[in-house]
Amino acid sequence: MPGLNLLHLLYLLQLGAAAIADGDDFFMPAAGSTSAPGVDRIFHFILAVSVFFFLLIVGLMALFVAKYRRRPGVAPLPSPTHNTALEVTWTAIPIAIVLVIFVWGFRVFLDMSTPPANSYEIIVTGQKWKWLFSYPNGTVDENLHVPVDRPVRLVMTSEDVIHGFFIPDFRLKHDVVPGRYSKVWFRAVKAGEHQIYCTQYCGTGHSEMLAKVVVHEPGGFEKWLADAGNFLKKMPPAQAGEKLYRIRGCAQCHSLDGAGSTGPTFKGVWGRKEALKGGASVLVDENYVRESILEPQAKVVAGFEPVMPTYKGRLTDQEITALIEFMKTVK
Amino acid sequence: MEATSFEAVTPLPPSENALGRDNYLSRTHGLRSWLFTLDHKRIAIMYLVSILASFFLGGVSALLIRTELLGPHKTIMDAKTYNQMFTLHGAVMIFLFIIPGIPAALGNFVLPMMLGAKDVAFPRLNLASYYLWVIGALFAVLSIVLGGVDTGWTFYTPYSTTTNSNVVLLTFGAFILGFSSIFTGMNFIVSIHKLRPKGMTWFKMPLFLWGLYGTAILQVIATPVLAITLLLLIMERALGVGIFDPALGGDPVLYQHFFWFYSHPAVYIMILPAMGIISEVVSVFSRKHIFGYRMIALSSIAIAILSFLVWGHHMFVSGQSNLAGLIFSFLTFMVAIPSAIKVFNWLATMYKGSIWLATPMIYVLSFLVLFGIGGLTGLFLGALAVNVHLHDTYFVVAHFHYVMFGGTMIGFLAGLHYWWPKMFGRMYNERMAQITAILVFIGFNTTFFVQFVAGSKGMPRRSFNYLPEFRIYNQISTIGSYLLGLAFVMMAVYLVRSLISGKPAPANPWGSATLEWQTASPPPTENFAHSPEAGDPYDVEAWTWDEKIGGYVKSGGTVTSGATVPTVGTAGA
Amino acid sequence: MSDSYSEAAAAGPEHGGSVSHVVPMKVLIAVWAALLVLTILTVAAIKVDLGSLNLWIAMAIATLKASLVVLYFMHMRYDRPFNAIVFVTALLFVMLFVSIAMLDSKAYEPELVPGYAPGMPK
Amino acid sequence: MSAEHHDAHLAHHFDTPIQQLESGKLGMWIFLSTEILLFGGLFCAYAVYRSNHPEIFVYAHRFLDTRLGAINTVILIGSSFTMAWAVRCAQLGKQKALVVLLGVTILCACGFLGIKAVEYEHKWKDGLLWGKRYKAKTEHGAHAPAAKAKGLLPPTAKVNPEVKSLIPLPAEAPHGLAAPGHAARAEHAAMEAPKNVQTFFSIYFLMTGLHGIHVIAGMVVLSWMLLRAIRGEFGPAYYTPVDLAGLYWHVVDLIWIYLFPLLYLIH
Ligand code: HEA
Ligand code: HEA
Ligand code: HEC
Ligand code: CUA
Ligand SMILES: [Cu+2]
Repeated sequence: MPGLNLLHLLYLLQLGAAAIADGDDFFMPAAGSTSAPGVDRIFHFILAVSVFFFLLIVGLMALFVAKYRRRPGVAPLPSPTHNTALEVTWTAIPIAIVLVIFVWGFRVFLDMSTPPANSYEIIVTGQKWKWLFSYPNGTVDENLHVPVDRPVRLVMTSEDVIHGFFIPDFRLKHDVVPGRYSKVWFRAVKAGEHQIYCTQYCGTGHSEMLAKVVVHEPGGFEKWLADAGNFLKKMPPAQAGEKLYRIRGCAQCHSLDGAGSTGPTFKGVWGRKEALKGGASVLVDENYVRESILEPQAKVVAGFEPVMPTYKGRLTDQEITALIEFMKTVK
Repeated sequence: MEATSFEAVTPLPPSENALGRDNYLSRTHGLRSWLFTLDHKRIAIMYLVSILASFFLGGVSALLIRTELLGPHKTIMDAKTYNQMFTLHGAVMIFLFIIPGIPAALGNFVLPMMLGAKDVAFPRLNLASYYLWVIGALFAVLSIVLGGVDTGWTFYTPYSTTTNSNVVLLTFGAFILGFSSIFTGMNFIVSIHKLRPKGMTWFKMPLFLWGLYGTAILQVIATPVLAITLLLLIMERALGVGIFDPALGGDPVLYQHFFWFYSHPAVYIMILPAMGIISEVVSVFSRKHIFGYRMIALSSIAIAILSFLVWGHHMFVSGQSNLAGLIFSFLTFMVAIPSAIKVFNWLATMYKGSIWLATPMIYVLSFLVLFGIGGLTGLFLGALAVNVHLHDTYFVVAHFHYVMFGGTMIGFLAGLHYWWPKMFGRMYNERMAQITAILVFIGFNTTFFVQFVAGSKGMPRRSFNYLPEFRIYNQISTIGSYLLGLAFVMMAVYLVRSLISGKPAPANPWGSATLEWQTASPPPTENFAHSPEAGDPYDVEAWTWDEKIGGYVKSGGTVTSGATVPTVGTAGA
Repeated sequence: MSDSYSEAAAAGPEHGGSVSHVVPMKVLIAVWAALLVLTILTVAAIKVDLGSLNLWIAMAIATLKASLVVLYFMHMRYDRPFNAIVFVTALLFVMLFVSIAMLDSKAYEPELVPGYAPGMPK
Repeated sequence: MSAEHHDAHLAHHFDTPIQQLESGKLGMWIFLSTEILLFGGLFCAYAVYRSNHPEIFVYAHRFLDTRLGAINTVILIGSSFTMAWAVRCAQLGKQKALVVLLGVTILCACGFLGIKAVEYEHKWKDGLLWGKRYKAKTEHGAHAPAAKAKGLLPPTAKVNPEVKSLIPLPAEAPHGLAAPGHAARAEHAAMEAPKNVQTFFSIYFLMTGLHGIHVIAGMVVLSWMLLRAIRGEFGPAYYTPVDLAGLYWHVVDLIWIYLFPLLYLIH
């Protein structure tokens, strides 16, 4: 029975696919999460199907061209202009194959999108053009640190436009949309680093919106988290200030190299005489900076819109001090 | 229109070359006789010139993109310019080149002739459609001149509502181009319904007409939704209505539904006419009746209808619900089946034929390989779990270039070379054309095959910078694109030479049985001296080569005057 | 091809050599009156609280009105069936579009942040 | 039978006047279908927002004047009637009646637009405008919509103890997170302004605005027909343009038939 043969063929193809899956092969990067091998198996199955049909078509084509090449005086051979049995066959077989692909693809997709209970939860915020990862203890980092072999659930949202969160090694991707929470999960299989990309086009810095997943050895994650949580105490203030500058979004509006942006550059800001809207001017010192952070609209720098959000209640005194120390160093 | 009364023209023997005598090119002269013409053939030529210019613009921007990507960081332009460049490339290639490409240029020329008619149903509307195209193109060009647009051709909100570039100009241009496309579609539907000649029942129609008919349905039904989408986008930017802008309480994912409701059918607007051309050419150059006519014809309509039901496969990771993902994935696979049917039918047509490897046929073979790869990689993208990994990577870029360039563009080139003698009454240099066709094939594969690998390894699309590990793929790709550029320069050279000094073409150089070949090359303004009677459009074996005229004549039939035709070759230089 | 029109022409009583159907005055007036009555009915129906049924009643009446306009004012009853197919196809595609978009947005609604609209002026 | 009459209007590429008329009609029906799909996009936006946020619609539709909407409905229906009648007159060669009826149809369109203008002006005065321009005056019971919140998700989100989730506490969340649940929201609607009322007015202005543009386009076409009718171009032998213009005008009416209950009569 042809149907049976077809199933056999599919089964063989599937076995073949399984054999070459999970590897850093010609197409797929090395698998880093528990769901990756499942995806790779489908990928290789479709690949096998495609190669089969491709060779079939190109092979027949080449055969016909060679065999029935136009020769002077040789007329085309008589052959039918349709053949219902044949046409039904070559409709039915592809239907059967694509149905297999469809069902398989959907089932693996469901597994991939249903997080196990008791997953460890991390908040991901996308903004132009960086990722921020917030951990339960309030720590924020630019890279995604996770424990190995434990399901991690990401709750993602965006502050501005749509971004795309993509970890190729985990076969994981989801758009990060403003005004909603997108949820994905994964379980990393071994310690190491993986690349994160932004795949949804989001403007000038889209291709630099990169980050890393750092998968920690058992126990390593907790230690990292505890350390990262009190970097203010560990780092010199200026260095901690720089970190704050990056992770608290100041970098979004204030450059360090004198480039123009939404807000004034921090380059050489310290000690500068700043002209204000309305004609007055002010010396940039501790008090003014503190005021600018807590009540940005109190004194607005000339040539800028009063769009800076207040950080009252969002930055501690210690953090503001660190920021000030950092600003002093930006020359 | 250029009103010469028809009686004044002495009809030519239909199998003659008409260069230097009365034909649609020579009937009237001067710029105005072109700009205000209502003759579908002249409108088609104007369209052809315009879309080739657009292709050139899109192609040059492609070469600039590829050059920038030679190295992982900045090579020739900055990030902002790069982003404008691929937006320009995508928008020009899609809206200006490939959607109007086959229907408005080639279709306009041959559709009435295949119907044995004098013109399309609404000649004025046809001209209006052309001018709308021109106005739309002007807006698009204006948006570039005034500083460019950096949204990608998909204009996703909220990026497109917040970026400070000329989004309104470009989207307004696309809006107008949409109406141009709608008018072409309307015209074709009515022409096919009302102008078919005696004897041409639906299932006696050439398959190219079936392709155009399916396309026209899509153009008419899908394009208005693009129009309203773009209108809403313009309103968002201009007035802040915020239907799609989350900052104003709107839903950006809804925008994607709107956009793809048009833009997925749009990809079949592109491919259906190309498939029609392949069906014509494969039969003629295998010297055999097409295999499985009915299935090919009906599958065009099946694709047209089904293609409305799969738009969500562009949104599998956008935050669309799993239920929608399920439905769209399933239907995506179903819409692949009619394409598969066509491929097998074309192969079967070649079986036991007498395959003539003239340039159009080389493009057909090229189409089978490239569209095969492009379509099969669509299966990867349609499988939900795999799409998650591949979405918005270079795998998608490679997929759509394989189907759009390897499918539509190659089909267009096949059609262009096939109808070229009819359009201009001259042959091109066959050897040059064959070499170019092969170079296009090689250059194309070099450019885009490696992109599958780069993509599945994770390289995101629309990337100005990339990680060093992707360098090798990009360099190969860039070299390939230069080969392509070379191939198109060669094509331009031999086609222009053909226009100036090509060998005069016989009425029927390939031995096709469709009606457009049963009049002189180039045809007279009114197409036919007498409305021809329609027969089986694939009865190619009834046409035999006549050494004397260097073309085909109907053998055994009663219609044509094979014997009385004078030798061609005296007319023209 | 011309058959249906000569038939239609024969059917029209006051017909004077035209190729299309002439709708009798009585029919036009009756349709007009029906449309007015239905308009009053829609406004009246909304006064009665029937929950979500109200929407469906309003839509049903609107569809009835629309059908009257299409069938008589627009001559579809006497026209070629293919024109009707064209028009109905358009409606079907609108319904398809609307229903899938609704289905999906309903399903992802819980993920949205309620009332989110940070860009609105105070 | 009157082929000589037709000939002046018969384009060279048609064989018979019937073929030409039928082509025109089919073309028009296809064009009308594209119009339906064009509006379809707005109906889709309407359906999505209404089904997800009924409270907005229930709350905001009260600011529309049902009486004016109903009058406009009657006017448009009347104009449809006169239009259909005009086509009949053209078919029968009743020259004078044709001119008068076309004139009345155009007057109805003017009336419709006049009333629409009055409505728009009220909305404008009360700040009941689309999206960003929405700024309801408090005396109408409409509160200012969602407050502005920059820095949406503060990077230092705290664990929400109630649901053991990292989704931030309402107080820290983007404005509106604290809003009551879905079901409760609809209940509240009667009393106070729900969030994002501007969405209703965006949709209202888009739908009626696009419809208004079609009314204006219809008036241009009808005026042209009126001109040609006065010149006596139409008669039993040739009335296709009036017929096609009529079809277009009826579709404009058709769309309003749906817009009226959808926008004005919400329960
Ligand atoms: C001409 C244009 C064209 C055509 C014809 C197609 C055809 C197909 N496309 Fe493609 N597609 C695009 C143009 C096109 N596409 C574009 C432009 C994009 C990206 C837009 C953007 O984001 O910018 C895209 C993106 C795209 C996506 C979304 C990717 C993503 O962004 O995540 C998907 C997903 O399902 C997809 C699937 C398919 C499928 C299944 C087909 C099928 O129709 C293919 C059918 C053909 C075959 C199957 C091959 C022939 C048959 C055989 C060789 C026999 C054997 C067959 C079987 C066993 C089935 N396409
Ligand atoms: C019909 C459609 C079409 C066609 C034919 C092409 C043709 C080509 N495309 Fe394009 N492409 C798109 C449609 C198309 N593309 C779309 C829709 C996108 C997505 C945009 C988006 O993301 O928004 C895209 C994106 C896209 C990208 C991805 C950009 C990114 O994501 O960052 C790349 C990169 O390699 C690329 C390359 C090319 C190349 C090398 C060609 C070549 O095949 C071009 C060959 C043509 C020529 C080379 C021109 C002919 C030249 C001459 C005749 C003379 C040359 C002479 C001089 C320079 C003096 N295209
Ligand atoms: C949304 C953009 C934005 C963000 C985010 C932002 N600022 Fe600002 N900032 C501005 C603008 C605009 C001004 C100038 C107008 C003003 O003074 O209010 C400004 C002014 C300032 C000034 C005064 C500078 C001068 O030259 O006088 C300081 C200091 C400052 N910001 C610090 C910060 C710190 C620290 C952060 C992060 C914790 C931050 N800003 C985040 C937009 C922003
Ligand atoms: Cu963020 Cu792309
Ligand atoms: Cu698609």
